[in-house]
Amino acid sequence: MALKTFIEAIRDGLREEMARDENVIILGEDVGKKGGVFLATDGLWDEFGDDRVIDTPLTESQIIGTSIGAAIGGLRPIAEIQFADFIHPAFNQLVSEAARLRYRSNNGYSAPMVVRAPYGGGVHGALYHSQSVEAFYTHVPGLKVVIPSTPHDAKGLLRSCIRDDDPVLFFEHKKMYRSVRGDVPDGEYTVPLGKAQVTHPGTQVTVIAYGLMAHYALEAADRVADDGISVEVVDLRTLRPLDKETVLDSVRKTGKCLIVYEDNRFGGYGAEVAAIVAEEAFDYLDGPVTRIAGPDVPGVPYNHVLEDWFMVNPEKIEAGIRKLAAY
Amino acid sequence: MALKTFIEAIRDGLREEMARDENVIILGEDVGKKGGVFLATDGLWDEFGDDRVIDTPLTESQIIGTSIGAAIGGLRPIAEIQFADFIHPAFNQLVSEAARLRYRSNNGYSAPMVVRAPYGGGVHGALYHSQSVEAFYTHVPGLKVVIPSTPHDAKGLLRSCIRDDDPVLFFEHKKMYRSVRGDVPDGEYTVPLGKAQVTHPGTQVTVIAYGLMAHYALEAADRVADDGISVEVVDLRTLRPLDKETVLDSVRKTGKCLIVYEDNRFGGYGAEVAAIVAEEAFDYLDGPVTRIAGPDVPGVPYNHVLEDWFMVNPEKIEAGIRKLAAY
Amino acid sequence: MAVSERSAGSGAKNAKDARNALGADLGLSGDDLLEMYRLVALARAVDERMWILNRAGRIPFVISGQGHEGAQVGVTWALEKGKDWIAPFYRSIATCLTFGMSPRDIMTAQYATASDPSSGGRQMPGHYGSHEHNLVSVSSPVATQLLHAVGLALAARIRKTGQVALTIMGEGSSNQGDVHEGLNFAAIHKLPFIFIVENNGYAISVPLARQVAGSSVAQRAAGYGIPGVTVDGSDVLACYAAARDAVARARAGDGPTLIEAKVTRLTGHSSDDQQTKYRSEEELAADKSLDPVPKFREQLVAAGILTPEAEEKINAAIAADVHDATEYAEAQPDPHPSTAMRWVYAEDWPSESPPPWGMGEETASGSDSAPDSDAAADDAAADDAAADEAAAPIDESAR
Amino acid sequence: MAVSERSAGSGAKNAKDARNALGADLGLSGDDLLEMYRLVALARAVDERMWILNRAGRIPFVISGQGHEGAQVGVTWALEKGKDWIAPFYRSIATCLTFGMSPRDIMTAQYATASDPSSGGRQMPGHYGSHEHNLVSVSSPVATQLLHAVGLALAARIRKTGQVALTIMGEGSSNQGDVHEGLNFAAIHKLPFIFIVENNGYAISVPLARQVAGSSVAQRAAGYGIPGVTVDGSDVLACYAAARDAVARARAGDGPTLIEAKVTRLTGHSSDDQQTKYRSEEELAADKSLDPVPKFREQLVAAGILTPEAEEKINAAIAADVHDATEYAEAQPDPHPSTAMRWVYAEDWPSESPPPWGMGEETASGSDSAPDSDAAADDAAADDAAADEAAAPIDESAR
Ligand SMILES: Cc1ncc(C[n+]2csc(CCOP(=O)(O)OP(=O)(O)O)c2C)c(N)n1
Ligand SMILES: Cc1ncc(C[n+]2csc(CCOP(=O)(O)OP(=O)(O)O)c2C)c(N)n1
Ligand SMILES: [Mg+2]
Ligand SMILES: [Mg+2]
Repeated sequence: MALKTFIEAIRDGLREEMARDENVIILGEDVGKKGGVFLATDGLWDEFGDDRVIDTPLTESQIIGTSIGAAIGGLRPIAEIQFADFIHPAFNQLVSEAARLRYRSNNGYSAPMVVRAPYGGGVHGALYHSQSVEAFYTHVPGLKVVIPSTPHDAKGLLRSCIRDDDPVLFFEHKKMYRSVRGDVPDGEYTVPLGKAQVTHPGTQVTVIAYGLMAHYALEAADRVADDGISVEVVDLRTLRPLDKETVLDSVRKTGKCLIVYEDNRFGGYGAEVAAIVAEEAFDYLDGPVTRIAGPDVPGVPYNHVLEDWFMVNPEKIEAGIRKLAAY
Repeated sequence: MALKTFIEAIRDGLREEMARDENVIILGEDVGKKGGVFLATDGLWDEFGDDRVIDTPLTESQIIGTSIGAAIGGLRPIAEIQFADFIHPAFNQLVSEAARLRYRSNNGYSAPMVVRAPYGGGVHGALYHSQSVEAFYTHVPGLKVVIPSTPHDAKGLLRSCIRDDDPVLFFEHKKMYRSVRGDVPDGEYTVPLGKAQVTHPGTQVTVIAYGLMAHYALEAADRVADDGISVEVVDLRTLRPLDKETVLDSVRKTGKCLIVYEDNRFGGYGAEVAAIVAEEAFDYLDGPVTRIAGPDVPGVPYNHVLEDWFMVNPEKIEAGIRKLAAY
Repeated sequence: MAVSERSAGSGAKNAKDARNALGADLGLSGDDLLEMYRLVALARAVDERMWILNRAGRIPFVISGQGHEGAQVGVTWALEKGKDWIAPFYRSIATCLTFGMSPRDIMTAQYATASDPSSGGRQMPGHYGSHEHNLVSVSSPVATQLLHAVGLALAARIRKTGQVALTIMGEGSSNQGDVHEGLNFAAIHKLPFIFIVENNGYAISVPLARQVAGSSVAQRAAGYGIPGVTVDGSDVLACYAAARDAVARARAGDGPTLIEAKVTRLTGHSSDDQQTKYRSEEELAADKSLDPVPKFREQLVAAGILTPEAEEKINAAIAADVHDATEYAEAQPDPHPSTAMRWVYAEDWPSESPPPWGMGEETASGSDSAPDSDAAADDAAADDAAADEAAAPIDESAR
Repeated sequence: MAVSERSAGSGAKNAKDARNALGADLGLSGDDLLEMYRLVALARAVDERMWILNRAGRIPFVISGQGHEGAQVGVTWALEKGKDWIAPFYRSIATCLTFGMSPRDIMTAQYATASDPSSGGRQMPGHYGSHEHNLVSVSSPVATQLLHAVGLALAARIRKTGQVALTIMGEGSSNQGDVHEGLNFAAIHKLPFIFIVENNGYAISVPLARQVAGSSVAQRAAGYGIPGVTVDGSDVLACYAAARDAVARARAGDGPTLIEAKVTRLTGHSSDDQQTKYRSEEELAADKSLDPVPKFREQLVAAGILTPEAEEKINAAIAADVHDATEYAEAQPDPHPSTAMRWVYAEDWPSESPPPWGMGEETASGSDSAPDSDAAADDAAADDAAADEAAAPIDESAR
């Protein structure tokens, strides 16, 4: 056991997997000497050299497309996209190619690879350094999407992703890199994909969240606890495949469900969770399935006043919980 | 009034708008001499010439990016993407640029343009000539998304889109091009954006659909009518901005809601509609908000047996209605 | 295939004769040339059969390699079968046959049978692929495969396998951004990568001058500091020679090569395209003279390699193969819907559950009312009026 | 700006002297040169002030144009202000100043004030734009703007406005697929389009050799059949000359030109980058000699154009401008949250409703607990340890 920051846990996970399997390589912009703009790969170039930590040109479609080919050729590429906002040029390679390769070839081919990208706002990153992009990819069968919230989960899930035989998108909330600390076990543990976790048991309202919002949800749960509102927080961890059982079990117990996400509300990932809960837990619902999510504007604005307005925070979640609890 | 096929109505709309406003241009692959692979622009190159009907190279990002610039420069570009499946290379230009230009410049700039693309399955188009891609774009604030279902609406909405001051994606179900016929008024009518239409009044179950599914929903409504199940069909027409009022009014009346879409179920557009209904009409619901949608596989398979299995059709909708009505 | 090794035997026997014989300067034996000819002619015969089947209503859609076969066989011959990698495109019938796929493999793809090795009937015809033969699965969005080949070349270099990765596409497709990004990366890292452009002068209806600024794809290579070679794609041996040099460069660690083979598209873009709408009769007639099949045949006949007996034997074998492949594919069953949810991921996930209509039995009845048209849906379904009429009309005016 | 027109007056007066005077062969008068120098020096002064403000904790983030100013002023001078179009990038401070934006416009962007003309405080600093001055709004994803400039050039040609559209980016960005697609289209249609690459040898930490195969962006132009010119970006007049030729070509209907200006990045990539991690001290020291500001100054002093009096006047004006801009921006109010939902679309839509927490008043209290760090979040927030520490720690081990 050691106390690690979120980014240390990720870096450790990368290093240990690279040491374990020589087919694991890292490629991306500035991942080499510089160690990545967030330093997630700091030191890895020194340790593993030019062939296994590759500074690519500034070309995201190439990063993803090359990773697909490298995966076919027997490597286990970990592609870093510098900011999730800049994954868009690779959309075609991810959606048309990585996601479909196994299905379209009737299992003749597959593309086992991990795409890591920092996402999320609240760091004065404005429209293009704050995006949550998970909804675009959770909609795509063939892709897996993981968003950890703790150093423990980040490292354990990252290991599982690297060893997984399918393409996985691994999104890391950049505000958590150094602000979140937690215990990380010493050994070679993994956290399985496709399993959510109840991080705060409760009886009256289920709050479903992931990433930074999983922390804010816990804070909100603490705040309302004083007033006797018992909240169960579910941290999804893997967004696709979704752990429906854990979600539905909780809502069937509490009868109330609030879904929290930072992305724009309309058509965001939480919409699917809401739709599933609304359909499959209908008989148990004591109130509407509700959502607290980012407003529907084209990006997180830069100015701190506007950014504060945009960002979901514990108070906003708290207000949502109180309203639902009172329903 | 004249009876027109779906594609004729679209072609007429294009021609008339080009004649009305010399700033309207068309650009895309094979839109010139060939008139487009579906013949949507047939004859327009003869009529309007090289400068206004432009055969582009096989480069979708260029088609959209150039359209954005041309729109800034005072033109009203109508970009044709040959198949919706091939819009993905332009994802970055659409999501990062077209959608955000007005917001990020605080209304200094805008990109009034229309992107037309044939979408949808059931025509033996397999994984890459059958996709429904609306969910990727309805999630993006700043974009408008329109999917007409009748020749009347196609022409009237297309006119509104071309005259609109924001970027609009206009998706046309390719199976409807020649199989759907309908009356089209003679004059210069428009159909407003952001307005759904109740195409079949009913009292017991609301079915919400768009595009080809709006037809199948009507068929399904007819089938169950014999058994005394009264269905109200809402054809959304504009997916974003969504006409929430019409949707909620209907569900508050019937108490039951089935949402139908052809795209993959998980995270599809219908998830948002379901989430809205589940939250905002909760007190009126007499049954779960349900969805009939495409299965969660990475694309419509080619072989007719598999394709039939994939495609939502009137029988499958009918089964969904019966189940919900019996709830 | 390792041509130099294969031809070493015959070359040693008649060293002097060979020096003057056709192909000898390239290290190709007479047997090599006959086999190359067989592949060119076989690809053509399979292709022609596809059109016959299409017209007969047996298969809904054809996308053809006619006119491209010479370049495809010539280029592919320079690679080592079962070792190197090819990421082909939809016209790559001759490429796939040369690299190890059989006429049955090609024909089951046309029929979309369960046994189709490319996709098990999931993809449209033309989307070939075979892991067994190191042929990367083809998708429809053009040019994406270039980056996959670059990735394969990267893996080969890092894993020191000695493999070369080659990809192929049309000149229109070469304008996609992925091509720029991939060439740049491959050139920076001097990867064992070869880019073949089969330039047939059209991207569907759009002619070269409106597709490719400067009208030469090869001339773009210099911008990346790599060789760009233009070759007559109807000249099988010239294509082989160009590819052989590129393979040598790649294996020596000297990096990528771009080869632009000038070919002609002898058919419409696909079975749904009417090319007379945008190409003149004169042009179409003139293009016939660039057909690689008679050209290669005459070359071999003149060299005394393709004797009447040899040709008869080859033709008989081809006819038998095409017949066999057709009969075989006709008889193969469709995939069962119960398989449709397989291989979304390596494993099945409980949350990724089947739709309410289940996985098979139920759909049997449902399929009656499902659209039964053979409406081909490529760049196509398109202007094919017949296809459209087949679609059940929805008369919305009746509402 | 129409230099030829502007200099016509002075040129006529002293035709003989002018012929030998600096810039005369380019049609530039002494006044032109002084104004160009003022812009170069002003851009530098504004930029330096940004860094001071950043270190003082007044503004959270800087992305700089230091080292690029000479190329920017030289190139921009060749365009007609208020008529032609520029799609700039984040280092384009001198470009924007030359094309009509004021130091106040630049400085309010650093402070993200409501009055910031680029974005009303919505975008990070460096994302300039002004419809008034035909400067297209900058976004972060690199290279996308090339296609916008191409579209502007297309509109200009179709609408026969006589405008030229120019875009600018770094050499790393030029590898993006959009660049290939855009150059190809612009060249096919011979559009009045100019592509400027400000090649400073690095894309953040990645050096030219790992970014650009062949190490020359200009050499890629030939692949599209257009001229590719390399120019010393610290030589203002050489940049002007190259751009002037390109403008002439564009206006004459002869199509696009690619100009690669070799510049140097005198600062880290941004205020969050430690460039010593990947650049040697020697290299950094050597690069100082490529600074365009002293170089242009010495050139003008030697030519007797920048007299001590003239320099004093210019310096005083610049100091006053920078002071004024800073004071002004410091005093400008933040945007009000009630404006945050405006301009998603041209009109407001009833269904696009505000979040449950409303549009302003309520957030006033909420903002206390919101992250109050100035953690810059560019390619940055990044390794800036200070920024990270400022973020409120979430101790998940406490759970
Ligand atoms: C990204 C993308 N856009 C459009 C299409 C539709 N399409 C299929 S083939 C083709 C033309 C290809 O031309 P070229 O690359 O010259 O190859 P050819 O067919 O001539 O061999 C087009 C436009 C596609 N498959 N992918
Ligand atoms: C699509 C995209 N990917 C990554 C980034 C992050 N990023 C911002 S600037 C930059 C380097 C740009 O280098 P270059 O084009 O040479 O311009 P320079 O900064 O050197 O002037 C990177 C990687 C981005 N803004 N956009
Ligand atoms: Mg072609
Ligand atoms: Mg640079």
